[in-house]
Amino acid sequence: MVVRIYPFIQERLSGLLLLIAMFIITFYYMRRGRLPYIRRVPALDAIEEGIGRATEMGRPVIASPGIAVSGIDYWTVGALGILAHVARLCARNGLRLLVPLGGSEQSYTLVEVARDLVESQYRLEGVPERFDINDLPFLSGRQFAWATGYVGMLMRERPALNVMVGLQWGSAMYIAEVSHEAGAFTISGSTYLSNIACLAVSSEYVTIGEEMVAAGAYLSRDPVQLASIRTQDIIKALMIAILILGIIALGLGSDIVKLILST
Amino acid sequence: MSSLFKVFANIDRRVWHLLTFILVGYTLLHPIGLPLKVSPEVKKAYEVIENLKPGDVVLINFDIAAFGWDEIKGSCLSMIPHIFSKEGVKVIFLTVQDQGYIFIERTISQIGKPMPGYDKFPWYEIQGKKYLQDYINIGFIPGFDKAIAALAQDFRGVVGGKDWYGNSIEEWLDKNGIKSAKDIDLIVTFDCAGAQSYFVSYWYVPFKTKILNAMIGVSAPGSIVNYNAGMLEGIVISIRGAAEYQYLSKYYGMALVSMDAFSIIQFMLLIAILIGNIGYYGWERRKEKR
Amino acid sequence: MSSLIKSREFLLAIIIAVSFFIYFPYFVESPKPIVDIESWLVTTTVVIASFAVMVSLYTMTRREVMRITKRVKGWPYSLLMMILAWFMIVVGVSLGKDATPFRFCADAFVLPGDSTIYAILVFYLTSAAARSFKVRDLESLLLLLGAFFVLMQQAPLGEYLFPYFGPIGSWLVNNLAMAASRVFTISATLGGIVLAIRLLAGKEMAMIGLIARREKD
Amino acid sequence: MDIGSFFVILLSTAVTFGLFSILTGVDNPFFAWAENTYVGGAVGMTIVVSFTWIVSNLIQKILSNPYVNWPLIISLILGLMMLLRVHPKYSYLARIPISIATGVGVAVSTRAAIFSGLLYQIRATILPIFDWRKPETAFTNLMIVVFVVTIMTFFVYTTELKGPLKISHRIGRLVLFASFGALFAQTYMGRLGLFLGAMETLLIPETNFRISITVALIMLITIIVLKRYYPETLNKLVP
Repeated sequence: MVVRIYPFIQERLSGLLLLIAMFIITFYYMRRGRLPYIRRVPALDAIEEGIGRATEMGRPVIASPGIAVSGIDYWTVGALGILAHVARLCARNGLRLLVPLGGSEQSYTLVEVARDLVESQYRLEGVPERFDINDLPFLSGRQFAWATGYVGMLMRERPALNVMVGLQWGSAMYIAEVSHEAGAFTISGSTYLSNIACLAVSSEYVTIGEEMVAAGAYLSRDPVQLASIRTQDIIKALMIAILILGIIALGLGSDIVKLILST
Repeated sequence: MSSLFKVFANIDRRVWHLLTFILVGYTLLHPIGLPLKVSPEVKKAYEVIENLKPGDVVLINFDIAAFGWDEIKGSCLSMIPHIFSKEGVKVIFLTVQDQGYIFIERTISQIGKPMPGYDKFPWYEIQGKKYLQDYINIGFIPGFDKAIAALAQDFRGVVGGKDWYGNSIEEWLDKNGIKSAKDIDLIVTFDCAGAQSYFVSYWYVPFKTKILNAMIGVSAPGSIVNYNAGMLEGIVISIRGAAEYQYLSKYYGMALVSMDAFSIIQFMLLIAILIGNIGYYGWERRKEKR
Repeated sequence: MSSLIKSREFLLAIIIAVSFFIYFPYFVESPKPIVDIESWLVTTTVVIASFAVMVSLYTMTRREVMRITKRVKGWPYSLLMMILAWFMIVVGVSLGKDATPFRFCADAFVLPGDSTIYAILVFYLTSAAARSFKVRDLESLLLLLGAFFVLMQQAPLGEYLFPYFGPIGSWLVNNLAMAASRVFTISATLGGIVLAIRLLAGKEMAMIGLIARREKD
Repeated sequence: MDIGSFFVILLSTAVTFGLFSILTGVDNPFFAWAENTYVGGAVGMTIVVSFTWIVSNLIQKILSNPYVNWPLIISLILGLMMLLRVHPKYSYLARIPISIATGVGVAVSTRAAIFSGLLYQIRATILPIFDWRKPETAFTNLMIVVFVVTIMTFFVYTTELKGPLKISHRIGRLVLFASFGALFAQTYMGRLGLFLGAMETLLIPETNFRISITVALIMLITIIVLKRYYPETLNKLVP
């Protein structure tokens, strides 16, 4: 058999190199384990505070992993990490957990994933009988019908904590405000900044940028997973360096850095 | 005095909700006619259409889905009649959204009337321009960005020989000398999902085709970037832009009327914020200090 | 066989294999079979989702029927929901999406809902702003100023009365907000790539949670 | 106006105001009615869409040419495995399609994001800041670069914030808040546009106006009366 080495597709080499570099750095730090320092993320720490509040008040918790508009993408997996954490705390504290699911035509697989995930958390905590699939309803594959069903649940069940993360679009603001009106402690996150700006005005805590995506590692408290977050900061420093280098080069009349980024 | 501050600090949100309803409803039914400044990008869009010459071919794309129709219809109902009022201009309707044809028909039925002797689509007459003589509707082409790219590559091939209703359009295209994408003189795209960026990459970049873009507020940032880079000839943003266009083209409509409500609600928001701050400093903060 | 499928390594192997066929043809010009597998995988996810919704329909119907038969508080609403949903399904499947009864239900019940929820946001944005735009510290002052200038630029009346605020507003939107969105995107993308790497290493919490269940059984 | 379109307008107005009735902050039968019809209708629509998709893009393709489209048969089997989710004993088989969907979803979303979310964003920030002929542009470009770099340091998690990094972090935070304000106002405008469009549909022409006013007043008065004088009845009427 003849092995042919095909040429790299134009304009994608820089991305491939970056991806490989990130793989190497991440695996390096994950093998070394344990970071000397990691900043607290208030929005994620607040989940336990909210659970405590719900336990005190004896009211349920509502959580959503988003509407997964483009299938199970990285936002959604990050959100599932948060959902798993919330489900575990709920199972441990004997709280009822409501999860409105659906919201887009690509979210159907997520519905089943989320149900499976919550159920397994209840099993792991040794209370499988407390899991009730009827508390994880499917509210159609249309964003606003889902949001309306969500709001209806907020109005009736009056949960003490509302964690809405993952892909949240325009409907997030609607849910967050009704949740505030219903007296729930709201922790939210979104995937684009204008939505975050609105959510910041109406929720108690918001997760910004990578906080939601890295939540799985952060909440696990597992040093190996936490170590992978280091990669993000290293690449950020690299990006700043490339940026400054590019600007200096541009000032000297050469757009070489821009060209390298486009190869 | 402190009781007033206390009232200010504790205004029920429902007061603002009711006020919004009443102010919007009233101003929509009884417009005041507040002044409106026309922005340069809308002025440019107007001039591009105003300067259309006989024989020019305009491609009108409807990237419109149900949720955005209410916001974009103001632009549709003023820019399209303006295009049709230009003598000798030929028009092709197109949509890249599966529901888009509903909105093409809705627009045509609002700005036109059935041709004598006909009572259903597509036989409508707009500003004296007749179907299959001055304009055609090729309807929905699936694939979104891929559709836009494919049209640029092989216009006649992708369009095929039939319009959306199954009438033959080969002859019309031949008569007007439309052989490929290069023969389109102007593209007007009404966007709910940012189709303009694909028209820029696949039409402006190779052929330097002029593109006008009207869009809903949510997709405005992308269009502004391309307008500033000179790749869009003019942009009409949301209801505000539609109102300015209606004012310029003199096809007065609801967008222009709703500008009063627009201004009033914005000032209501500012007043709400102001009152909230007065209440905060006069009452809540003192309470906190105590 | 069943213990193999239940094992974490097997599912991890699937994820790694699938990821390879998605990443590889994107970066490297690949022979046709690999490209075919890539597009087949993307189609398959849609197929999986389309079947998953049938499971959702089943569990939903079961839930609502239980509410109706047990006469739970508010059961007539469940009945209404089920009748409408199943009526639309039967009509839509048998007569197609363009049948008059289907279109009637869509126009009367679903499409108005879509535009209403967008419209309702204005109310909540107003009340949220009235509640939280209070100058407590430097951060909230900047928040308020940013909003003020942009509002002034966008309202026709504001632009007319205070023409000097307009350029500040558009400068803020085009530069400041743009820079912030840009960094937000960069930050989230970095997080996403590292998440993908964690997933491939079998360390992502969501996946661990999913699989742990069978290990305990 | 024919009777069909009259009923469409009447029902859609009722749904609209039923959904608006949540603005009263009271859970009421109108909202519950609108919510349940809306969700029910949306479920019906989404199921029909998925079903039609399966038939036209999967079943028909397989039946028309099974020898060419055989990979789709595997897709079909994977889809059917998903249905086993409801079976208590074999539900673990659904893990296979779930793993495929997760792998594809994460890989597809990250591979393009490396460029659109990372490299191209940096490329777009490399702007000329030493162009003295156009001081305004140079200043704007400089500010963009400063904003990007300072906000970038806001997102640092694994390094202790000390010295210049701390100052930069603080500036980044302030810049982020100012941009939140600007983006909030911009979003507000967009939503206001949609609201005005929706109000226009409700108020114009005359027939719609009459229907809207009647429906809105009936709902509002009923809610106020129920809430004030018959709270128990109201409680019974909602789920």
